[in-house]
Amino acid sequence: MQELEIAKTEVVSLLNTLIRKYKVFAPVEQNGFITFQEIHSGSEAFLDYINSKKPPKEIFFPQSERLFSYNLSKGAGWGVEEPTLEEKQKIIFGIRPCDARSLVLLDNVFDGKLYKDPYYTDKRKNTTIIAIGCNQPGSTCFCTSLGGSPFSQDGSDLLLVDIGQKYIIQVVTKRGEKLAKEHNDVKKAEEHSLSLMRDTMETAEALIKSKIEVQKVTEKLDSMFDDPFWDLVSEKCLGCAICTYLCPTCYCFDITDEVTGQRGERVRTWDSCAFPNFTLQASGVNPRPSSKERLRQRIMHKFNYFVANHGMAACVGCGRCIKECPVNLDIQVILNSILNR
Amino acid sequence: MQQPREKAGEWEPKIIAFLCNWCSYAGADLAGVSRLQYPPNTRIIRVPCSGRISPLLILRSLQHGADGVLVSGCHPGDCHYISSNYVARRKFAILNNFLEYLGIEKGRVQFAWISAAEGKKFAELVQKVTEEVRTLGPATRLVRKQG
Amino acid sequence: MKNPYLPLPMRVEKIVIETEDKNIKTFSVKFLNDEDEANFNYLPGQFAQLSVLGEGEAPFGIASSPTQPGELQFTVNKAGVLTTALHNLEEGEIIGVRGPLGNCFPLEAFESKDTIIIGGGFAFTTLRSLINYILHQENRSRFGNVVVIYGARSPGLLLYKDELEKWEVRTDLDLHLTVDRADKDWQRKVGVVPNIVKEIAPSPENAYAVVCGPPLMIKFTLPVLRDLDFPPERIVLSLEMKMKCGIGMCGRCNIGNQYVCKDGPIFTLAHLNELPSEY
Amino acid sequence: MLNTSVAIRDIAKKLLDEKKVDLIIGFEKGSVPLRSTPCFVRSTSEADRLIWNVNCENNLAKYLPKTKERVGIVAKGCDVRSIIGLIKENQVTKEQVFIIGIPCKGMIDRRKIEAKLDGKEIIEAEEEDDTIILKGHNLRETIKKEEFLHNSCKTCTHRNPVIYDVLIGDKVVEDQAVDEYREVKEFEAQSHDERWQSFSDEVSKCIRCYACRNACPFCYCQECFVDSSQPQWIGKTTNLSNTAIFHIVRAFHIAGRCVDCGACDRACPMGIDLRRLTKKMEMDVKELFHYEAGINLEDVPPLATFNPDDPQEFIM
Repeated sequence: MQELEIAKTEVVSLLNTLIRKYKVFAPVEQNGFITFQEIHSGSEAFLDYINSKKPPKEIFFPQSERLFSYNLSKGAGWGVEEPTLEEKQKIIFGIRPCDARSLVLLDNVFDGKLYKDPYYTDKRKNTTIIAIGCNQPGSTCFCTSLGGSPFSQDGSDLLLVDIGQKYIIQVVTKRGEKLAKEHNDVKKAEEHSLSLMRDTMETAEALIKSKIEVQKVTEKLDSMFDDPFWDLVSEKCLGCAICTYLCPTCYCFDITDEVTGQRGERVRTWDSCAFPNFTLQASGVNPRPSSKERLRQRIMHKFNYFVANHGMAACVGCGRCIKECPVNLDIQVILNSILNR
Repeated sequence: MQQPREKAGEWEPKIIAFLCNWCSYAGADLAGVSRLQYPPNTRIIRVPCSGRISPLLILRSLQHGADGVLVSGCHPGDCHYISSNYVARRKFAILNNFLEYLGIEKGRVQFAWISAAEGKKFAELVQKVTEEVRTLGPATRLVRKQG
Repeated sequence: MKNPYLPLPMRVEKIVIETEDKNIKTFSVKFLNDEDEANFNYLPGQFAQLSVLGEGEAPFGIASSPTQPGELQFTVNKAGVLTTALHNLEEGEIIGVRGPLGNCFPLEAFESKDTIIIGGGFAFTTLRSLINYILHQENRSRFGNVVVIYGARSPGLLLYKDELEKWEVRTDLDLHLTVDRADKDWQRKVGVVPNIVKEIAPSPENAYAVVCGPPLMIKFTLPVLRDLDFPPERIVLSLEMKMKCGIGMCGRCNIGNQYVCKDGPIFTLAHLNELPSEY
Repeated sequence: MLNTSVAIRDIAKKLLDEKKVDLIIGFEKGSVPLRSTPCFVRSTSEADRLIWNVNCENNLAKYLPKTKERVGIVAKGCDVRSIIGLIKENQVTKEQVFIIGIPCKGMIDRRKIEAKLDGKEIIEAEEEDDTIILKGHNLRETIKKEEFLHNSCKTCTHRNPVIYDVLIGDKVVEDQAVDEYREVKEFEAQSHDERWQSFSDEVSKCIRCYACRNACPFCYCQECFVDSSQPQWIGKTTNLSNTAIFHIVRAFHIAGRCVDCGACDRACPMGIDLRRLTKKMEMDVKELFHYEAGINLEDVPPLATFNPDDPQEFIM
């Protein structure tokens, strides 16, 4: 692996150079929390943060996205207008390793063997991911239980490690290397910096106290579908979509038509297994009629079905659902209770 | 109903009027039968009673491009369903205040009582509402734009 | 790369009201572009997403058979937003089609076997496709005996009546029609489908059973087949779920780790027995 | 607080023992600092999980509609007002509910605390009389509870349960001086354009997760208007028109019913100022129809009735 370094004082100017050539997304502070947005100046980036409120998945899989539009006027014929997908090359700067990893999980779904989702894959293809490792993981982080770590390189093209005055740049992919080499401020890492990096990484990893044996959870779930456990654990669930909408790996969506005057569009919008309408059929039948079945689906999907289909759990341990649940229905608590059954 | 004349580039307000079947719609009918002149900008939707008007109908009209909404029912005490317009009046009071509170321009949504005998009042009302909405200009708030 | 979300335009050529309650119509549709038609290769059991622009999209089993080229047929029960929009269509109007989607009946496995086809109500659509496929002169010799048991609540609710009459007189097909409630002209069987299956008692030997119908019919037919010694590996079902994308992405139609739109809609009972009972 | 917890456990055990209720809904310790979490207790052996502290912010009345069981419910002033509303709306019967009332001095808003900490995370929080001691990495701070109350608690005028079957602890002094509609009036004083701008800024944060709706004890409709497909009232996208109408109608639907428990406001992950909407509804209902929700079991809900002399200056 190749390691480079850049002085922190040069980061803003690095971003400014990148902005000239690419569409650059970075964490910015807005309304009192962090979101990923396109920045137009390097100084807008806010890198001293635990994690963003909304996961950066929305850059690839926006909450509302037009699939195509059409004209309903008489005489317009089959007025379907295909969207143009080509986009300017993008960079996401400062994403957390867990969120970068979530993209690898999403690729399994949207870039499948049989079908490819052109809207997602196009954006993915055109985007370089520059992650920053977590020197100070959050109190609800449990990435190490899911095969990740505060410095996981999965899904990143470059991974930055904060060593005080500088960032070490770990080169993960060819694409990352090419980008890094474009810039004069990026130098080969000094041996002293590398030793600092190793210390930093070790200290940070030790800060994550929670360790859940997720593989065992997966095995246990094999025989837990009809367990009364689900009645108990779902009792306090409000059935809102916070946990799924703020999850970097949840990808369920709805497709609807929205019409204004004679113009219409088919749009894809985030949807959630927490909602009754998600599975309600036109006949009135609903295979998941209550919060019990719906919560079970969320957990089963993440920790059992997805593992069966793609060889990994659909969770990266970012802790957003834990932080934001209005009734403190904590996924770590759920997983531990599963292990204890 | 006669379509509003839209000359090239000239904006004409579109107004949705929800009229109750028993009084206000008959009032509009009387205005027509009496050959009273009033602006052709209103599209009338007949409803059984002003009590049937849900705020959703009003908001949806604005979402889909109405520049103004007029809601009219029987005068208090004259409701065909005895007291529905009284109950509706409470809803309208709350809604009227609330829309204004949120910054929807005063006059976009208006309420009236028109009896079956008040053809003249109806014509004057439509005149007045049309002019007020015209002064406000095209609605932009709550209008759904694609994109 | 082909965009799997884009519907292809088709013209509604013919609309047939199937049932006396007028709630079920069959739409014959033709591709506007020859190229689209050439690319649309399907087999019985598969489905497609039908679009009415401005209203949305919904999945329907393909009721025609690939042995009848030139058009597709869909039989639609009026229930929700999209089906109502379809029912309001007139001949000559354009709709969108996306597909073919999902898997087909295990036709290769059916070869040189007897096929017992059991259907109820308006779920008969893809079974009809299967029957027409097997009966086609180029295919018939590859399959063994075909027994069809088809029931509806009343005679007026049976689909494809003209076709049923033709099938009845054929010698290479054993057709049993039944209704829950007969009218005065009804000459055939009376009784719910599971009871008729019991009465006819098809032999499980070298045979597959294909079951498609309302949940209650399936619930009571499966034990009958089990009593007749049909092994779960040779009982084939077609499932329905709410679907949106049809390509295994939108996440709502799963039964366990299987997506009905992509891995189904056709499953053997043996396979379903391994999955959670959430359907 | 410990005494209150013990008293709740005792009464819970007694009620379950005597088979007066099937279920106790209360709070237990949460999994993260400054959180308590709803807790469902059906046997006396589980009753020791029950606790009481300044983090018991959820409105447990949410769990009452459609319940078949006889429920003992731990309820603050605002929760009791919600229960009254639900009884009036026939979502639960008075006989079915045993109210364990708790006078409340306000619940803590952890987001306000977090905002003060400059990104530092709280690993541990200890409650002590009127203060909370916060501990974390590079963090040790003592804060005053009253400075970090939820907004709805700061303007609360019914801290004491207005009805109850048992009251735990002494009644607290009600704040008579507070002007609970100050913020509404300040907002009203702005121009139309400013108000619209500010309202659209707020609702454009919305991600349509419906946590505000689902946290509200009065949002129990079988089918919410946003979920209806025939007709589809508003679209599913997050465009401003859709989200604005969602929030207008949601607020309208709880006019005359909202007791300003603040559950919607607290549930919103995006920090939308939802009380700006609901508080206006509450104020207007009070001014126009002289009604305050959840104060007694007798008054008829204001939008289910009328007075021939109701104001109608706005009607032509």
